[in-house]
Amino acid sequence: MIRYIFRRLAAGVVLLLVVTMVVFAIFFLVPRLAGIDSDGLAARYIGKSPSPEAIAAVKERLNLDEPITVQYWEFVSGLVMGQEYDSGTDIIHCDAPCFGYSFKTNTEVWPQLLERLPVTGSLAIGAAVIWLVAGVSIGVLSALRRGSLLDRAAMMTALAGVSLPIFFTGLVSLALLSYYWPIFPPGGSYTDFTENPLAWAHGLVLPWVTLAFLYAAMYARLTRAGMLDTMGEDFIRTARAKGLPERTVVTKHGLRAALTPIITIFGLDFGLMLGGAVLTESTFSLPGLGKFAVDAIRGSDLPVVLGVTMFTAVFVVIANLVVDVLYAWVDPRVRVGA
Amino acid sequence: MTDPVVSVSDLRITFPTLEGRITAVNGISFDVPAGGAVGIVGESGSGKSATSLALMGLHRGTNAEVTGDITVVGKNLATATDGQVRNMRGNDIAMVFQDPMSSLHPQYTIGNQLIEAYKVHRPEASSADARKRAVESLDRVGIPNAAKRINSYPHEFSGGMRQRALIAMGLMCDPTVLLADEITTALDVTVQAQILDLLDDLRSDLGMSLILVSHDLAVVAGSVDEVLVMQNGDIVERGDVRRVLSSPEHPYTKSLLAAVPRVDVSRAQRRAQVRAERTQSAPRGLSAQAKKALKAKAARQAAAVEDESAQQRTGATAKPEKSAESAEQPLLSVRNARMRFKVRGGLLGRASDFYAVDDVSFDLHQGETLGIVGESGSGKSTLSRMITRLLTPTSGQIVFEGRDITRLPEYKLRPLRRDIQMIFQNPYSSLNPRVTIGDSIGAGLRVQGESNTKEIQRKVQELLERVGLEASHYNRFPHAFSGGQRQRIAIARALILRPKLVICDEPVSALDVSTQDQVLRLLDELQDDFDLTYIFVAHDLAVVRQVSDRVAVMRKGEVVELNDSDTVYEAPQHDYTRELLAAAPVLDPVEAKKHRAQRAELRRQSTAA
Amino acid sequence: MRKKWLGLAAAGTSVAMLLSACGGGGGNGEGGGDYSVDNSAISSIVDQSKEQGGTLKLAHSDQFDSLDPGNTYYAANWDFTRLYARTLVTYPQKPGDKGQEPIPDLATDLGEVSDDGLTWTYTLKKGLKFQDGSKITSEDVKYAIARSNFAPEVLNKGPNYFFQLLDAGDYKGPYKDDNLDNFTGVTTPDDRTIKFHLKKPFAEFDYLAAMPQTSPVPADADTGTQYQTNVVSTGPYKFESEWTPGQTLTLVRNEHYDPSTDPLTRNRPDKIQVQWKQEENDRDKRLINGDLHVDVAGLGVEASARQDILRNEDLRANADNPQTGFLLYFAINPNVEPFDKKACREAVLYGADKTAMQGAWGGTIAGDIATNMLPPSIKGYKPIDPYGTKGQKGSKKKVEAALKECGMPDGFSTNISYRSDRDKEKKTAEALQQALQQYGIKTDLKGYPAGTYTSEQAGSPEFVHREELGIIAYGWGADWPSGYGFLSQIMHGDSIKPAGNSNLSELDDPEVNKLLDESVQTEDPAARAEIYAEVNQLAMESATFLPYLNQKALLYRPEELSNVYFSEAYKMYDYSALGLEQ
Amino acid sequence: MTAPLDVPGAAEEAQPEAVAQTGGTRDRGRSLGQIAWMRLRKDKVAMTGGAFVVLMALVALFAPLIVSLLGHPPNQWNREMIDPALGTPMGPMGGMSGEHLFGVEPVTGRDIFSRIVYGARISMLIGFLATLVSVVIGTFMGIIAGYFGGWVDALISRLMDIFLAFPLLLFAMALVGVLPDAAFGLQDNALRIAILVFIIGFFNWPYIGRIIRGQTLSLREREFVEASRSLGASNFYILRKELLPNLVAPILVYSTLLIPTNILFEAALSFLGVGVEPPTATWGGMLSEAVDYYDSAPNFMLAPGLAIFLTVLAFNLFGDGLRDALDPRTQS
Repeated sequence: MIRYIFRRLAAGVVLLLVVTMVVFAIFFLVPRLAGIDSDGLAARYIGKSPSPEAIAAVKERLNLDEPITVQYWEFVSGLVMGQEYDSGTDIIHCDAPCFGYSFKTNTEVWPQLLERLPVTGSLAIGAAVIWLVAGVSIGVLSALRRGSLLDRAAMMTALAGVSLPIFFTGLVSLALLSYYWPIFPPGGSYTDFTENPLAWAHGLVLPWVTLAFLYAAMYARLTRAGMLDTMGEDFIRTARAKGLPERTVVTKHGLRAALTPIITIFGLDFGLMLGGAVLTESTFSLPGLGKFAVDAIRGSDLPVVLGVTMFTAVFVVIANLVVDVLYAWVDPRVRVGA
Repeated sequence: MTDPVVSVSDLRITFPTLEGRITAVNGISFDVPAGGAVGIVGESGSGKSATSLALMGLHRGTNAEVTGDITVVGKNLATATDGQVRNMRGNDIAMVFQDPMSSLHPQYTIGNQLIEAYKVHRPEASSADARKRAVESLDRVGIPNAAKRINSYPHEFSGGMRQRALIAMGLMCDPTVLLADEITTALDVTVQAQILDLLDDLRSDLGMSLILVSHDLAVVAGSVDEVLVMQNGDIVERGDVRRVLSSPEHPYTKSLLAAVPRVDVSRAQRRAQVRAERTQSAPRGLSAQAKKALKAKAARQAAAVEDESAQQRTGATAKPEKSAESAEQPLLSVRNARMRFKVRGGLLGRASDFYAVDDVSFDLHQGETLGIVGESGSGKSTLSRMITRLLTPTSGQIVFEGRDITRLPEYKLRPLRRDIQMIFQNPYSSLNPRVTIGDSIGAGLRVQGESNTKEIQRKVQELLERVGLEASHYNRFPHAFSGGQRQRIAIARALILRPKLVICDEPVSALDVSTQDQVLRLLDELQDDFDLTYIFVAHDLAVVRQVSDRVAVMRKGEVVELNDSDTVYEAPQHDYTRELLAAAPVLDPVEAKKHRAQRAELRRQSTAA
Repeated sequence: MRKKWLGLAAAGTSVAMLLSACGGGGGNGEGGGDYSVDNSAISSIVDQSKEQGGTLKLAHSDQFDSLDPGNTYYAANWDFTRLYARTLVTYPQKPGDKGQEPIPDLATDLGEVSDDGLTWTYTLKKGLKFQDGSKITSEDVKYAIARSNFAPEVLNKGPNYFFQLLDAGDYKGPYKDDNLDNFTGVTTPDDRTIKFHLKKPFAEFDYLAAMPQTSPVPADADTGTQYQTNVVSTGPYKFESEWTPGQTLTLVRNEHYDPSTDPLTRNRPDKIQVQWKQEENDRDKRLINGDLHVDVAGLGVEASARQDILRNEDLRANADNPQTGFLLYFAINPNVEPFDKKACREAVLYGADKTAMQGAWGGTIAGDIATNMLPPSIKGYKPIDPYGTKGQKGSKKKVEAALKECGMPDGFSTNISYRSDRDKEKKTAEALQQALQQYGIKTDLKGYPAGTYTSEQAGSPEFVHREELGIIAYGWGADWPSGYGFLSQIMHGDSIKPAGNSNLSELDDPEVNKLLDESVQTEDPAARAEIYAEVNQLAMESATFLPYLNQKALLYRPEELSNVYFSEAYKMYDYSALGLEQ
Repeated sequence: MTAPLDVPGAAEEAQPEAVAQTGGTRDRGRSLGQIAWMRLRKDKVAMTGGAFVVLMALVALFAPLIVSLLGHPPNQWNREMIDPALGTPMGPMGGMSGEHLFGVEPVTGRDIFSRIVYGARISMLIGFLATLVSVVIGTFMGIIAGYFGGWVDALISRLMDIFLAFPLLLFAMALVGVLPDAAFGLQDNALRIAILVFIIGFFNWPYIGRIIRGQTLSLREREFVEASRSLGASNFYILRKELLPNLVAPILVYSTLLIPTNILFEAALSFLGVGVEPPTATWGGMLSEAVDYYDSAPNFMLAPGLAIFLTVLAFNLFGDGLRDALDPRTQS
């Protein structure tokens, strides 16, 4: 088991490395290929009307005139070992993990990421709880009552759910439940949990439900399909033949096997979401990581975009790792198989 | 006489399908006396499995419709509540299923699943008691080191052990009846024998009633008192097992019995019988021309039979008419062939070597049939893939017609592939479901350079007729054919290139007995018609004996015995061969009992030693 | 947006509004209805009171470029920094025209200019202290100028007028050369005297002295780019604690502030809070229901709230709709074919439907139609309209004539560039495209990110020529409320730069250049105004500018606020004056 | 956004006896495709979805014609429809009338119906092309990985893991943001569409790739592959003639299910302001502009929202039906 974890960990590191390559390519290589020179590239990292001196400084800082391999190396080592920036009077140490430094706001990106994480975390965790509970239970019920009115209604709703753009659902729910009937606070309101848990939950209800609706729909479909497969398995017949009550058969035997693959999907979804539920946060103007990234892209604050992208990737890698370990724990076959 | 523990009357089971309701069981009645053993025998689709599920009340909640009365240990299933039925399952009547891998939940330990079976009916029992009981039960079915293995997961068990574990699970609550549904089908012959012996022991020790469901008459022969033969949902024959097997009344039972390959019938006898039958009835659906050709052939064969029987009297077994040639160069020569696989595992995940085929050598002459027999994992399939060069041997030599083909590159091998062909085990997976059978068969011609579509079609259709199908089937897809028909198609595909050597890898093991018989006959005919040399790989000793001139017995990658087939079967030299033969199920119940005693003896010896 | 404007003459505002209401046509058409707002904070101080106390709550939909007074270029920020960073000169807390006349703040008087016009001298008041109680000296002002203008490698967000004007040799800034004596552009004969030495006379120097860059910075407290996290206060409020960008900023009273030295009353609330990155619609809603006092960016409410306000009489009573001093225009580049021919440029000028462009910005509330390149509030503004058409909708006849004259009677093709992340500018470009299309002038729209628009695309003549950006969307506000402050950057030939160019018409008219140079050497404000009028006329005649809108903002002042008025200097409410009704 | 879809057993064995018995004589001689089509035709819901998809495809194709018959040019301003002070459409229901079927946009007065019709072009174009890119790359990589196994498989599988781990939306936004106006010989909207197609297609291929790999892995173990090899067929022949026909069904099903995902994705990017350049009408772009007017002109928000929803739903319905029809497990 430890060996297994270790191996997955190594795979995670490789994954991160590749992510850095792609991120690097997107931000440094592709623009160069598309014909932007190093001055132009440097200018992007400063923002509004950069002076030639500033461009020169950024160029040096980012090694933009060095060969591409050196640039990449500096980029990665900067992430891992931290970087230094000249504030004029001092050297600012951007300690590892250094997710960049915004020349636009003269701030390190890392603390800002941490600052927004609770918002995204609140959104993701709340929504995840809702969608898991709703999605899985609806999926199970549907599978058990296959072909019934409930099944058909649930599956049609689920299909509608996966077909609805989240930003549309969000806008409509805002228009109805926040504007016409002001039951919930308008978009953009976020109260920290530590400040007022009730206001925190109240403000997040709409984003939670909106986000959870889509995923609940997806998970209901997945669970239903999984349950249908599982309930047709021989070991379910064995369980019934033992004389187990149907409830035990479904929950202990059916659900466990059906839910195992869903763990993987959930881990990936949740990891991606922790890196920013871009659309939901944009629609509800929640000051989370996703909104942060969107704002940064609109404001051409590339170091921030780069930072969020890397940050998200880290979450995905961690989520993958957790899922792998969890999977091995839940399903004993994996340990030998892998 | 006591009341029967299981009583079924006028049981009728129907399933809805797109084509209307299908009747799986058509009003059958039978009783199982207390402590008695009843066998239900039938081919696939006969309704035997539907019946056994009905005994457990497992059709409840499905769309199957069950009418008639079933009484199990005094409970009428038709009127019992769900709770009562649940209470009965596992407690009064326990069922053991066919596929032990899929019948055990992969994510719980064996112990967990055993204990669960106990506690559901004995909720008052403490966990420690339940656990103790599970260990006992595992011990009872012969799982070594049960106290420790109880914590293992199903995938950590071998197939035989899983089947034992399943039986152990069935025994947890001391059921009055044990219902075993095809429990040995997936097992090797030696393991099968062990499991059957175990059931027998359990029955006599615990006084359980046993219902043994199987497609294989030989499996039930030694284990039950009474047998029911099912066909298309009806019981066509029933009675004392000895009576049914020795003097069957119903034609279906007769044909079934006739089709069962018998380990005690030699190839020569079988050939004689087959050829005699062929001359009498030309296959249906053949053109007049083909029939004429067949008649002529039959005449030749008749002569050959006489010839053969003459030789039999002299005691010669290998094909004597070829004896003159056998001194010449063999068609195929395998020398010291080894096949190594890397196996990951162990504490550090190091790759260790595993020899699937270990130092195998033999010669094969034109027109001869070499049987290779062995249990799963013995390396017989690997060996056949080495000969066809689907695998490249790690070391050793494969010489075909004097040419070393061991390491020929693929492009040089390609023209040679005409000469060595293979017939695969599973007719469902050996045909591409998205390709018409015409194209499947014609593919060989195409890849070998034939581009004339008309010519290909003509040859394929000719061959289709030859293997007993119709030319008009050319454009159909495999799903429109039954298993036996598919195997004919697979045979046609192998023969389209007119190979010299055909390797048959378990060609009939997936088929019902009667179909199996037909396919074997076809192979036999074709060998004569096309002057083929066969390597016939199978796990079934009886089948191998019927078709082989010589037999090689494989075990763990090695050939432990290689001799002409009568010698192997009648005077086996190696212990393992003897063990195999002792384990082979036989149709005669008396003989079967004798074998069982013999096996018990063998086991006692080995444990003593 | 490039919101860098200050001051203008308020007198012109109402006239201009009237004018464009008539000229703008389309105004109160059939569905129009009465949507006139109160506007009283434009001409008077609403709810005057001397009350102190309370927490003033401000919000920003984004964030300031920096809180460092030496490193910022936003009018809103310049307005806001006055709460903690006093400058040599400032603007009085008066509505209308008077609000843009500089008055001394830290200095005892306005600047004293030498006879040759090359030296400006200021004297600090007595008893001025930093928040830690230490004395403010002339050296601290000199250091502030040095760091904000001469170290672009560190602080480069603010304007650099001092760098351009001061005679400082090749001084490298305090971060590379920590001996301040080497900085000869500013001298400090004693603790209270500051002398600025200019390369050439500059009559409007007092406006520069009102920029936050003259707010003193103690050299030993300077942390370069990080100074914004802990600015040393000279005003009535100081940072409550070290500030992290993005987090709520809280200002508390500075006990070392002495109101008696201050010409302004800017210490009414006890506490001031600014929240950043507040979603616009939410911000507007909170503004209207009183959770929030001021939208600190000062750009007015968004479309949704605008409709709420305009449709509700009670809300209209608390709203103002002033001009922002921001002029929206298209530059027509004469170095891109076929605009090398004046008649082709004129075809565009005559073809534009300014009412449509006004509509794109949000209609009559969003701005008044502009007919020339000076905002009405700037002295020297005259309501000229050389390319006027009936109803400002364009004239088919005139366009056809112009096209014929330039030799393209069937029209031509060109590109219109705009900032892709600015919805309204995007819409305006589409409106122009629509209008020109009917005359056969086919245009392709080219959107670029606002962040790089001036540095890489529209602001790079080489790029403009290569990509043939014939028509370039832009907007401009004055850095200080004068014609020079408004016009020099967008039409002086010397301001054409290879990157970061703002003279997008690439106008290099010797006459214009000469007049602008002359203006800043002219002491008499009235004479200067005349010169600006003349420059404006010349620029319009060049047919390289298509002005279309004098932007207006719809501002909302919650009931709780007191002392609210629209500052003509900053073009938004004066944040330093605001108080709260208890 | 996207979760791995569950794999249907397209290569699954049809339960042997069930076919022989229940398949009966009726299916004899028909290809599995024909059987699937028969089953699909009976699925009314799926057929409705399919019909809507066809309808939208036709709308996209004949957008100019439809607009010239029924509406106003999509980019034409109708200022007379707009209240000059408020910027919102005059008249009830956001200016809906026989003239303007779905009303007009605030500020510009552009005809919403025409813009929806033209928006279909972008959605369908990007949806289809991106899916094509995914399918081509995914099929190629999946089949290679599954068939050759070993290190090739390990490499490609890891690659797929990596791609699946990417925060796609962020990457897409970043990439659209960092590219200049003209690059790689393309310009403006052509470039934008190409970038969008590339990004969406390129980052989505592992979803198809995984499925194809899985199917290929199981197909490779089937004996007909060995049979083909033992007849002397080359790898290329086996891939093309033996494997590919078996993969057509899953490819078809997952393409059908990937298209709506990609349409949603394009809409999301447009909504976030990194889609196709204006004034080209896109559904997502319209929706993002409608945010400010949800109270005064709800039709402006509902029209594109419903257009996206219905189109995506139709694709999903059809895809689900197709999957069921092609899945041998749902035989009875």
